[in-house]
Amino acid sequence: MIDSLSTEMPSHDVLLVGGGGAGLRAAIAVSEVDPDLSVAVVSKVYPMRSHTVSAEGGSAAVIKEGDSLDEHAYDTISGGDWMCDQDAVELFVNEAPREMLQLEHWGCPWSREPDGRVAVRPFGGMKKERTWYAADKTGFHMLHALFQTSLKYRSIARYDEWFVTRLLVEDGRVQGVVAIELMTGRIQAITAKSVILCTGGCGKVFPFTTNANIKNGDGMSLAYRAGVPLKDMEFVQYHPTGLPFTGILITEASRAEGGFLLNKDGYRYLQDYDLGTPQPKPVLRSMELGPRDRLSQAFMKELDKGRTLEGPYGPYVHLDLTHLGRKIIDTKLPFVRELCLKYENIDPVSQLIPVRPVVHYMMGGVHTDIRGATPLDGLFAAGEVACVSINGANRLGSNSLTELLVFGARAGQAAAEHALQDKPLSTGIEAQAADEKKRLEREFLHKTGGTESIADLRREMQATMEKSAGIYRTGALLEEAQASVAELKERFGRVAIQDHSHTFNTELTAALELSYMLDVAEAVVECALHRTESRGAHQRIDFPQRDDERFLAHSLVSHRPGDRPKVEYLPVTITRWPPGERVYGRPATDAPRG
Amino acid sequence: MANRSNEPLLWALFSGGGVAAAFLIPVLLFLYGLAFPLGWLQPPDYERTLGLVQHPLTRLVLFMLCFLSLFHWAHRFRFTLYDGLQIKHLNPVINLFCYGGAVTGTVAAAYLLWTLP
Amino acid sequence: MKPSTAYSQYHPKWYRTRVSTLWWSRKWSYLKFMLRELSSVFVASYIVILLLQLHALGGGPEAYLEFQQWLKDPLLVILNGIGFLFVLFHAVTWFNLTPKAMAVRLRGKRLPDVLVAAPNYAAWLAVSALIVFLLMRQG
Amino acid sequence: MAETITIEVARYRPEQEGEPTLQSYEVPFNKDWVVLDALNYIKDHVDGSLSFRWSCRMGVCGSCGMTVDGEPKLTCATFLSHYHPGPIRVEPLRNFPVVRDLVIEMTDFMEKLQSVKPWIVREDDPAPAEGEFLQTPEQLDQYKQFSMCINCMICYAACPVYGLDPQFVGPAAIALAQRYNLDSRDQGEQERMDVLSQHEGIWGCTFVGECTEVCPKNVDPAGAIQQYKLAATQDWFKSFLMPWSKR
Repeated sequence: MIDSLSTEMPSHDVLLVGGGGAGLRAAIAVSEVDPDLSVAVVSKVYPMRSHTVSAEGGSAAVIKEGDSLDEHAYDTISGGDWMCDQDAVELFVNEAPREMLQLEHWGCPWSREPDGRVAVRPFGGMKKERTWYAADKTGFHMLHALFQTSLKYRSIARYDEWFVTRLLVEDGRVQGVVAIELMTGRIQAITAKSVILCTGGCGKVFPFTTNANIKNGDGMSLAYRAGVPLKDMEFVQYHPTGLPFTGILITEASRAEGGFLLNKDGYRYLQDYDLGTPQPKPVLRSMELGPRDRLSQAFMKELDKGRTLEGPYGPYVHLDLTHLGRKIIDTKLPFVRELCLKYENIDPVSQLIPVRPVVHYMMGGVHTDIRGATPLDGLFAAGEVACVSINGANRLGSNSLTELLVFGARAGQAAAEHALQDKPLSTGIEAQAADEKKRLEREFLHKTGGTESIADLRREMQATMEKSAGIYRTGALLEEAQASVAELKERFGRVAIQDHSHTFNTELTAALELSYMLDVAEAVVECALHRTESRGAHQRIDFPQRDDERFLAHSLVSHRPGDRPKVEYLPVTITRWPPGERVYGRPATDAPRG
Repeated sequence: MANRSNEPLLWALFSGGGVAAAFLIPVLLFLYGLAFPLGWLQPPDYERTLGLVQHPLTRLVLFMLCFLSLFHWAHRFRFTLYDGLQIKHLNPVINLFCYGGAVTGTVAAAYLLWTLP
Repeated sequence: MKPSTAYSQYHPKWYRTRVSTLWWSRKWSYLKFMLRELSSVFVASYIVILLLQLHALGGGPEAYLEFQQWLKDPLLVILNGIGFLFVLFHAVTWFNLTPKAMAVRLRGKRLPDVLVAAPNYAAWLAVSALIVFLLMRQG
Repeated sequence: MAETITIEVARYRPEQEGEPTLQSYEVPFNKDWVVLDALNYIKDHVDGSLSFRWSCRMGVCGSCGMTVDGEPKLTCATFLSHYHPGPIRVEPLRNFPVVRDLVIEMTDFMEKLQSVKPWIVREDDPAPAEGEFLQTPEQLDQYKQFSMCINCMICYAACPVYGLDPQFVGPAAIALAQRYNLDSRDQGEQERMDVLSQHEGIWGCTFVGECTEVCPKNVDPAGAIQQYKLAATQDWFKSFLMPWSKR
């Protein structure tokens, strides 16, 4: 057997966990601050496999005449049900255009106007057209542009297919990670002066999700275990239009281009839920262009009224694109057509697409400030794994791709500056790494006699979350879920590992991912139980009103080994937009004039 | 430029030969290889043939056809030997055989066309 | 990779398969490729015939008659028949390849491959007809 | 008992065996399932040690390329029903070393991608604040097709030239180079030409054309290579005839 902990620890100035959009943007940002800083991108998949690749619709930034930063900020804040930190949002909308233009200069193939300027499209919850797009493969093109650009920088070292199992924390600051090199099974400590988490979200905690298999909340759990609080974890976004069996995303852009949502009677049911009156052409901030939380909630109410359709994979409604015509579909939504033809065997040019709400995005995440810094010295986070927070209680479509650029760059800069302080490595790091290696061997690699199956535990966790922490929640169900998750965590201690080999052991990684997801599930349930109000994506049937008195505050949940997690609250930063009513489909009184 | 490869020249000759062969050889081979020998069509006699070939334009066309087609063959056959039989290690021999053959054929064509009465 | 990637110094035991010598016989599309490549042999062999014809032409009417008799050899006719099929195959694959090598654009839109290949076929017909005309014209 | 289908999976456990073997599994036959779903069924319910890569399950991340009944395929976009009643043979992608089971080694591919300088090369470097580079929809259309590559390496598995000579830069990398060459914002064509006009660059290609046939995203690498050869040849003649005007 190979000796799998090398005594020599590779060392870098800045280490990124995750090589998706945020990670690559941060890596480039570090290199731009100082090309002599060595950057390590440690990712459990090759960077171009990251989930950024699946984003479809677009990325928002103010670029056109007649739009304004204030309007983008207002749409974002009202879309987030006033849970967004307004200083963060202002900074976000300010820096968004520059970041998007930077990506344009790096070769992203944005769709264009006939005169050569970048084109924008409408998007849900946005009062102006400001969503840049690359047909309907925006995330794919952004990720590949970032990845290919990153290849230019000599100072960026990649650890492709290295799976991080632990943050190394000593003397109150993070100093590196322990990771498994999947190819060889080698367990290795990699030290760094700054660490940035860019591991994305955690959709796989739920059964029906647009998220890829790799989205297991790794970074959230790593931070949580290291004592860093997670913020706003109760806010889980359901995207209203996913394919029923696979959960494959049918982009919001299909509604922005004019698609209708129809119930089983062919009726545009959104008009019954205070989202405006149906018009033949799409109207901004109205009907199908309402925010995702409201649309997903409308689906649930239709389901209650018995007005949805029933298929082999549960209830669904129809997305109707047939009136758009082949030309619009082929130029603006070619991927939607490809996906429908491939996976549903239907052609949206002439047929209705079956859709249902599916888990799509985590508004919450690792608690960071506007520089991307977490409360733990030296640890930063950016992208979906982080909660800055600009998304509040409900993220607007096309803000997340922009977020990973803006806050990826900011975290990269902050981490670079932190690394330049050049603090020495603590002496205890090596021992801590050796401990982690022993833990991995004891709990997984050399373990025999387990009785619980990874797949069963995962399925039970997902079912629990769907039932209790879905679109509508109640205290009773959440309490049940609290007990279930605790029990699942306990049963995880008896998980069976058949595979004891070192080479590309995906059973080991599946087990580790499950342990991460159980942490995330615990945090989501705990926060949802504590928030006794309804706001944005968090809807409590037993507390249907928004309660600004008590809950205009971020929840911060902290891990306590052997005990229930602790939940505290942090006030929301309000600068210029006092909390108001969320209004869609009719004029609002407090909105800035456009 | 360092490491300047002469592949572009060889590829250009290969391509030119591909075009020439595609346009001219099927009909010529059909006539001289099948239609005339099998009596489907009456071939032109010696005098007429000579007359046609003596025309400077014909000589030029025939020379280009031989030259390019032979280099087309040389290039393609070289890669066929590499890929089909996995004998890339015999590189020098293959190159000599293919391109040497093409040069010989081209010289022969020039000589024959030049010395035509 | 160069300095930019830190890969393991422990090289695991990878399994490598060697491509078999007869790889092209396993699949129809590969075999088609091989046949296309072999068409070049018949291109060359026709050039040899052409050179012999020129040699015979230079040698006077008798030599030319002898050459024409030689072409009637049944074995040669069969070989030429096979060769004809191969050069035909060469011509068709060659003409179909043109749209790959040249992305022809008209008013910003790329022309469909068929439209790019079509002029090739038209020109081919014209050239072939011209040759037949030149050779078959009486007097 | 519901209907089942047999999946024959290539197993290779380097710590236990010297070469791959085939192992058969019975999985439920569901017409909505793709080959990847069947592999996941095996991993979850029959044999947890089976290793393979996958992620997005919607044909865009490029992880799950494997050989299905002899053909290189994205297993998340290859339906069981297409092979009914089976058996279906699933093997790792050809032309790459096998790390384990269905996992192949791909650092060589990653090096090749990097070698063609797949990024925008500019002589000037205007600040983003000065606004976007203008690019008309027609100019976008010039390279768009070549920008659709998901790096799934299926074209490499189908390319006999790469199989015979691993030095060959290969279809996807050359198509990527062409994607940047044809981008109106790029000025790096000459730098890339220096890399690709080497013997192992474009000249190794004999236009088998299978890369284009198997590409799940219609990228047409074969076309890219042909276009590149034409450009390289023009470049060669130009610098041969007019050496003084170089660059």
